[in-house]
Amino acid sequence: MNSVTLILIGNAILSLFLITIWGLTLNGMVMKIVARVHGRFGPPVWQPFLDIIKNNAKRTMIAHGTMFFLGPVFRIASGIGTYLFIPAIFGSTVFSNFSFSGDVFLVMYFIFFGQLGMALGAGESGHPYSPIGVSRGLAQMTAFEVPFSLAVISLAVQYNTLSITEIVAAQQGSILNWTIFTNPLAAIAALIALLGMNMHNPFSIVIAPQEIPIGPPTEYHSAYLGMLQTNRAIFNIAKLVLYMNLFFGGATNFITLILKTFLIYIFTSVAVGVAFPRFRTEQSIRFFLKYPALIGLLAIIIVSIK
Amino acid sequence: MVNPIYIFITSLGAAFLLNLFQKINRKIADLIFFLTLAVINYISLFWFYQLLQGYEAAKIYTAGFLPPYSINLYLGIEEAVFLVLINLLGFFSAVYLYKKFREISIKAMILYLVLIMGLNGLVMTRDLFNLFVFLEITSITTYALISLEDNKYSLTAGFKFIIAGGLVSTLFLIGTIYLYRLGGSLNLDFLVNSGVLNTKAGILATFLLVFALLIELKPFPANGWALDVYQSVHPGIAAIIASASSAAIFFVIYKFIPLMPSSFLPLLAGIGGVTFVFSNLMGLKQTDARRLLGYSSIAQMGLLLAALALIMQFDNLQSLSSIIVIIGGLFINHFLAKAGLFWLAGIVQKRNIRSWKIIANNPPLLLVFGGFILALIGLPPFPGFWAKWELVMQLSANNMMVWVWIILAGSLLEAVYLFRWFGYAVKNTEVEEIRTEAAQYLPVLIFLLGLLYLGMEGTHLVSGADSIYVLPVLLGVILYVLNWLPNKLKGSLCLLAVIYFSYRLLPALQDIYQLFGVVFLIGSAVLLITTFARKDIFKGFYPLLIIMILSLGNLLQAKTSLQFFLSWEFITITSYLLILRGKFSLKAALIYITFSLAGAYLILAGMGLAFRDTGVVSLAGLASIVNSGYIYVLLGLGFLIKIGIVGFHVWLPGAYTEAEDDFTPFLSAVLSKMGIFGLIMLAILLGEPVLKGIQLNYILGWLGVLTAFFGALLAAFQEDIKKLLAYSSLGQLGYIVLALAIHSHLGWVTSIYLTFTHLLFKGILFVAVAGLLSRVKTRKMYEMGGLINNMPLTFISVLIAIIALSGVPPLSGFGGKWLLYSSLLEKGWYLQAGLAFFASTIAFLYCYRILHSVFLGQPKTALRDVKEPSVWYIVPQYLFLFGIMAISMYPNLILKPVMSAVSTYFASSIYWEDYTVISSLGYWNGNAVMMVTMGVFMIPLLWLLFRIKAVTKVKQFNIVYAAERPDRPETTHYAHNFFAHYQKALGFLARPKVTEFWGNIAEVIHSVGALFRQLYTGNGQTYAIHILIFLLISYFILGVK
Amino acid sequence: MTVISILGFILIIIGLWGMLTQKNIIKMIIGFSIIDTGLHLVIVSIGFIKGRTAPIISKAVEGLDTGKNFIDPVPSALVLTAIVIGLAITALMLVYAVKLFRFKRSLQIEDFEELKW
Amino acid sequence: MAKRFITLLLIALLAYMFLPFIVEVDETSQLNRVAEKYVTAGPLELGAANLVTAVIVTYRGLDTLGEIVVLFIAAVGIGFLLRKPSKKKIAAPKRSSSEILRTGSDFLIPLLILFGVYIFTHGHLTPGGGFQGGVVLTSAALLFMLSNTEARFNKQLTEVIESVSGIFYLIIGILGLILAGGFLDSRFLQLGEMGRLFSAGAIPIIYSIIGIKVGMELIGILEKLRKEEI
Amino acid sequence: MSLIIIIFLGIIMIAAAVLALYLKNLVAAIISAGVISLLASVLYLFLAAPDVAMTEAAIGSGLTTIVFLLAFNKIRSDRED
Repeated sequence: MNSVTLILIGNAILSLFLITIWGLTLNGMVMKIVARVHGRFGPPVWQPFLDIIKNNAKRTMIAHGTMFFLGPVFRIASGIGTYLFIPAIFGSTVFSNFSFSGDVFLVMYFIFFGQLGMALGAGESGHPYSPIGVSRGLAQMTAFEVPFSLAVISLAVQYNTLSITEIVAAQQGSILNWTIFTNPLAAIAALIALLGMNMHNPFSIVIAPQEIPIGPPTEYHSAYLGMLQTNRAIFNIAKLVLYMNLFFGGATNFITLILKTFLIYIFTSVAVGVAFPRFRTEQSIRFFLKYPALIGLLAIIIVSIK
Repeated sequence: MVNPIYIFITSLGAAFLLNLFQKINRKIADLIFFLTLAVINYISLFWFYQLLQGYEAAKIYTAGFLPPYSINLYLGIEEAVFLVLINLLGFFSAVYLYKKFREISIKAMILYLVLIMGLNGLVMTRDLFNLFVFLEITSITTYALISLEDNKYSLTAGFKFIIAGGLVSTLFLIGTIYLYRLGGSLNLDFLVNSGVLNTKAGILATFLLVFALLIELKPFPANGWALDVYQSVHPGIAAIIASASSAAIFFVIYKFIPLMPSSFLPLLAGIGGVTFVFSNLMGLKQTDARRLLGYSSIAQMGLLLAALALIMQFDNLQSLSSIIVIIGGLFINHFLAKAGLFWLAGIVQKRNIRSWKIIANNPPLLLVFGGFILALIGLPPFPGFWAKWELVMQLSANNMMVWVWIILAGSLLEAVYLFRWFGYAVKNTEVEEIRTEAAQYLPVLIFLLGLLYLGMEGTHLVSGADSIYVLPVLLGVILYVLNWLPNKLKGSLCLLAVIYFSYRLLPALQDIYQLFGVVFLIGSAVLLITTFARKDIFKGFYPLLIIMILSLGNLLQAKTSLQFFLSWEFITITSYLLILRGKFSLKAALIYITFSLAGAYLILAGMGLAFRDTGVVSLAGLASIVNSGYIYVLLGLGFLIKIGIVGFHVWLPGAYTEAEDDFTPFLSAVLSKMGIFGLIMLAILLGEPVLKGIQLNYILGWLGVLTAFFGALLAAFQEDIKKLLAYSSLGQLGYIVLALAIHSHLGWVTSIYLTFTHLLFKGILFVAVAGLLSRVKTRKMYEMGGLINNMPLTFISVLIAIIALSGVPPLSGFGGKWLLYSSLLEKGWYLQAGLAFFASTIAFLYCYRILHSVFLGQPKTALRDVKEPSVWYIVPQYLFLFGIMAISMYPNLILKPVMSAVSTYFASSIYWEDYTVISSLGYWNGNAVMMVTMGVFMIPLLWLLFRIKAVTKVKQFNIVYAAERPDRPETTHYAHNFFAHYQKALGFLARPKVTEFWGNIAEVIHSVGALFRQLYTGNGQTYAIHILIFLLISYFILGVK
Repeated sequence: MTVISILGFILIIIGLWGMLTQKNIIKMIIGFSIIDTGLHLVIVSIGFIKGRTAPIISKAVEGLDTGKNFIDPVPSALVLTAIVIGLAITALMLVYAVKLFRFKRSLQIEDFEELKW
Repeated sequence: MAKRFITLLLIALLAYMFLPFIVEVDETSQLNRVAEKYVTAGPLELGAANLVTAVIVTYRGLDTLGEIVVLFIAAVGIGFLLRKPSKKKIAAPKRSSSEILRTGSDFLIPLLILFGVYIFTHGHLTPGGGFQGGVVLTSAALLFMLSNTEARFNKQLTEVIESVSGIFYLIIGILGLILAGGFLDSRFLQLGEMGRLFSAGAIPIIYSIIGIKVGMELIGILEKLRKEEI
Repeated sequence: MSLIIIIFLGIIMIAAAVLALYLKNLVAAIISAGVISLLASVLYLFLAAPDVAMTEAAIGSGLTTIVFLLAFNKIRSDRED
């Protein structure tokens, strides 16, 4: 391994570390805020940190088999990978991660890596609720990916590139250069898709706590669960960073990153998530395939006419 | 020089002698009988040989006066051919019938001899009234021989025949006498330019004459009696009526052509065409084997008539050899095959075509049966194939496309019922034995060999053909002969043959062709390993397989459209037969062959058009066509049907599912690519054709993406694992077509890349499923579960294949996806890209379903002890797996050659930087992605492994179940109707609309056939009225003025 | 003689009518033999030339130009053959009728419709 | 009824179709080339007084052979068709024929045979010939059958005569082929003087053979129809 | 003169033909058909064809009728059994 590679890896670890911290904090903050909106007191902001430490410290674990064992690994690998393939901060070497490996399509597909792996692990757990959750999750995913992919295509057409770095570069200069202003339809479609992606209400049927206790990861506990929780922070932030890059002008420094991701997250989980009841699977599928998809199509059409 | 008149003298002398000997000595009588047949065979063969050597034709003047004063006979080369055939059939039919003759009466032999003599007379005589006499001789002997089976059915049929025959002879005689009156002669040659046609009466007389003969050829609808006869008489006699008598009458009509006014020819062609199509249409509903053969006979004679009448109308006939190929080919094909099939019907003894399954107990008979069926449909290597090819080419060259369609439509209908019948025969469930005697079997076999030989000879006559197909067939025959070898040895031989063939072929191929060569041959070679696991010894398996694989190679090295089509048909037939081997594949195989043949006929028609426009059959010649839209549509549609494009995909799931488990991988991984290859070849040759202002590639692109979408969607809802994979294949092929349609460097690179990866992961998946099903006796996924522990090796390869299939990085599938979107966006096909993306997400649904329902979740009690499948299933999987891993790590292993191959046709639009491939829009570094993924995967894994001492492995059923704990694991496996909610949301798109549509079409066609056959009421008088109607309508269509 | 050929055609038509409408097989065969008779009349009438005699050389025609005095012998010759063939066919049809009657105890043509479609 | 109407319509159309034969074909006033030759050159070439016979036996000899064959196969075919006797036993004739018929026939039969032989041996001279003579022979046989209902013909004998005469016919044909111009050429014998019994080459011989053969064949047919073989 | 005879015979023949087809009694019908042939043989004499006339009389009207009657007889005897 030559020094260039070593530096790359070092940078990636640093970037990852920082973003994990922020991700966990963000989760804690949002939990608190949501609780307040609900009128509850809510857990402390550092609760996610405590959870992870507690779970990883548990003394015994049960394994149902190899895939069960590997499920969380897939999941977190996907979370980390997704993040690492996105250039987090425009112009920063440390935060450019491994974005030279591929463009926005790589990121979009890498998300599936974890979902599939997790689903497999959950499947081997032998718990019927897991596949039920997986089935719902996959079904819903196919639906919300439609507006999202349409939005991405619209962007690719608009900027004539698939490279995230270049998309961010094109949005620099003025706030009006942000995609949300230059291509609002794409942004809207993508943001609606984000609601599904985050599996917050009204799209939380996948993990429906009352019906199929948290769905796919039902059987996971201790270190597995710790890993899943860590992933929840990293993956969440990866998605937010992606959105920020694609639609909100990216970030030129870490502070902007924190601010922008926070705001996007607040919008999806609080502004919308709290206000709506839960959709059934087929309802959410139909929902995504109607207006959001139409908006995405419009976005493409408008862009390609230009 | 033997005077041909001795044919008559010998047969008559023998007939009189037999009458004399019948009470004296049976043995001598038998000897005389066969000796006579041998002598007339000798005479006709002798003359045939002489004439071939260029000797002058025999002109026989009876009574020592020159025509037109006496009756004269003529024996030229054409006559000689017909005589030889009729007399050979006469001889072999006699061998076949001998036992029956002995049992019943020597009178039958006398009648038989005179019948054969009469047919000889029909062929040779040049005198109208003499013709009438011979006609009556053949009719009367036939009427009498019909009662060889002395039951009410044959006699009723015979009486109907007599009524029709009576009308025929009346009309014929009226025509003859008025021709004599107006033309001053009874001699055909002297009537030709005697000015008889100057008057209406003369034309009418000619009309009556010709149509009387025509009725003897049983044209639709004046043929009810003939069907009854075919159905009820002894098959040996039916063979004579269907082949020899029809041949003689056909030749008489041929003789009359110079006499006919030119306006007759289109009418004859029309009658022939209508007969061909309608007989085949009505044959669809027929279940009585012999009556079915009757319909087929009538149809074939119609085709022959139409072909003859059409050829005679050509302004520019290419060459004499075309006529020989078309008429000779069609004729001989029908002649031998129909006689053979009737004989076979006599051997099998079963009336209902469903009962023919007993034939499967007797492989030689089955082989012969299959041969005749193929010949009759006009498939290679039989003469009918060359004939149909040449006919279509010549018709196209003469701008008679309507006729091409009529003939192809009729052929397709015929293929459907013949293959249906064949299907019943293959499916053996009964143990009943067929009694065969050498005397009955031998003639059948000889006729089949004759067909094969003449089919080979056809190669020299058709332009653009060569013996490209001989090697595969030869190897097939060798493997068939070597059947006694152990299975694995045969398989190894097969494998060696494929490897050697690849070694010879691949270096000789260029760019894209070479890449497809790798897919076809190397892919097949790997898949061949699977077949080593076979336990049952099915004779035909390896022979058919080797023919199929090598023909795939031939497809690539075809230089002319004929070579291409020939190989294409070989693949179609062999794959059909292999699919038919599946246990319940009857219907699926029939649908498969129907669609395949329809596709092949479209290709044929397209090649005909190309021939019209270029005048050559070379494939390279296609490139010179200016207005190539139609050709592109026809050929393209043919290829797309083979791919199973949406709308024509109904054959695909059935064929994939019901084929034997170790053959399905071939279908999906290898065979499906032949359509892709066809499309690419077409695009190489024709570029991007436009038809009526429509960019055809644009349509192709949409078809591709819709196929991808519906394939994925339908796959998600399947419970049957093979069906799921079949639909999945369909969807993947959709992507390939989509990429192909982009028609750019990147698009083609994508397409070929996807072709390769599809070969790899579908190869794995289908082989894995084959292995799985060898252990688990169900295809329903919800009846499995938890098999990961039982067959971990299979699970791993399936897992990798699924990841590759779904396009998730870091495996090779993502490369395909990335290339696809890049090329789509580059092209500006944004909506297609969106839909493709949607389809690829839907693919996750079924991808997960396979893994979960089969390998994960709770195991079933019954399947608790199943083991890893045989090593022969594992080896090919891991070979492919190795391929996937290699090209995932180093995509340039495959991308570089593909790119360089494609850059022969397009300027490259992507370039490399180390491991990064860069398109105009984005970039992708497969190597880096792999490294990163491994890295991020390893870290948490190491952490978990570090914690491994805390892990307790528990039983699968040891789960945390809230409140209600089920007592049995199998009820806890959530797998049935896995995507119920998805069905609720999008199920309306997956409704089998297309299947219903084709089902309705099939039903409508069948009921139209059923409607028309109501004409045949069974009443002899009604049949006579039909004849009258036919005559009048024909006459008034002709509109004689 | 045109009159006789017209008569011949009328007989052909009547015979055909009988053959197509009579339900009794024997009657159908009678119709057929009427057709035959009519047909023979037509044929012979074709060869006739007004004012000429039968083509037999005898005292009566001695010394005359045979080419100007004889009718055409060919139709006569043809009809001889046709009559014999007609007899053969009629006989065969009748034997069929006998056989059919034995199977079904009926001579009605509608009773022999087992084979159809 | 509808069917009858359609049939009527069809037959009317057929009649209309035949109309050109009546309207366009008028009576000829002269012989065509072929007939002209038969009539003018026939007597010289073949030496037959009856030119119809000349046409039948020689010029169109192959047709006549065919015709013989038709009768032959009709006889064989009828025998073949009736090979299985009726299931019921053959009913014995209810009454024997009358005395008058029997005596009359005893007197008539030899005369008829003689007359038949005369007809076919004089076929080349007078109207009539092999067929007509053959039929007369048959009528003699028929008379015999009517008067002796019990009796059966010696089937063997008729068949042997029939076959042998058939073979003779062929041999004569071959003689024509070898010795004269072609198969069935009657000129391999001297033409002789016209009007004599032994003239016109082989025509009388051929016609006699035809007569015998036709007679035997017709007897065969009648016999088979009268009584079936058992 | 001969024309009148011919027409007269022709009318009888046509009548006989119709009778042959529509007589209920089959024997009468058969004989009626024989009459047509017999009259036809008379017509052949008008057509200067004595050979044909003889043949038609002997075969057409004679033998054919006999064959018809024999066959009919056979059927009748079958029916009576």
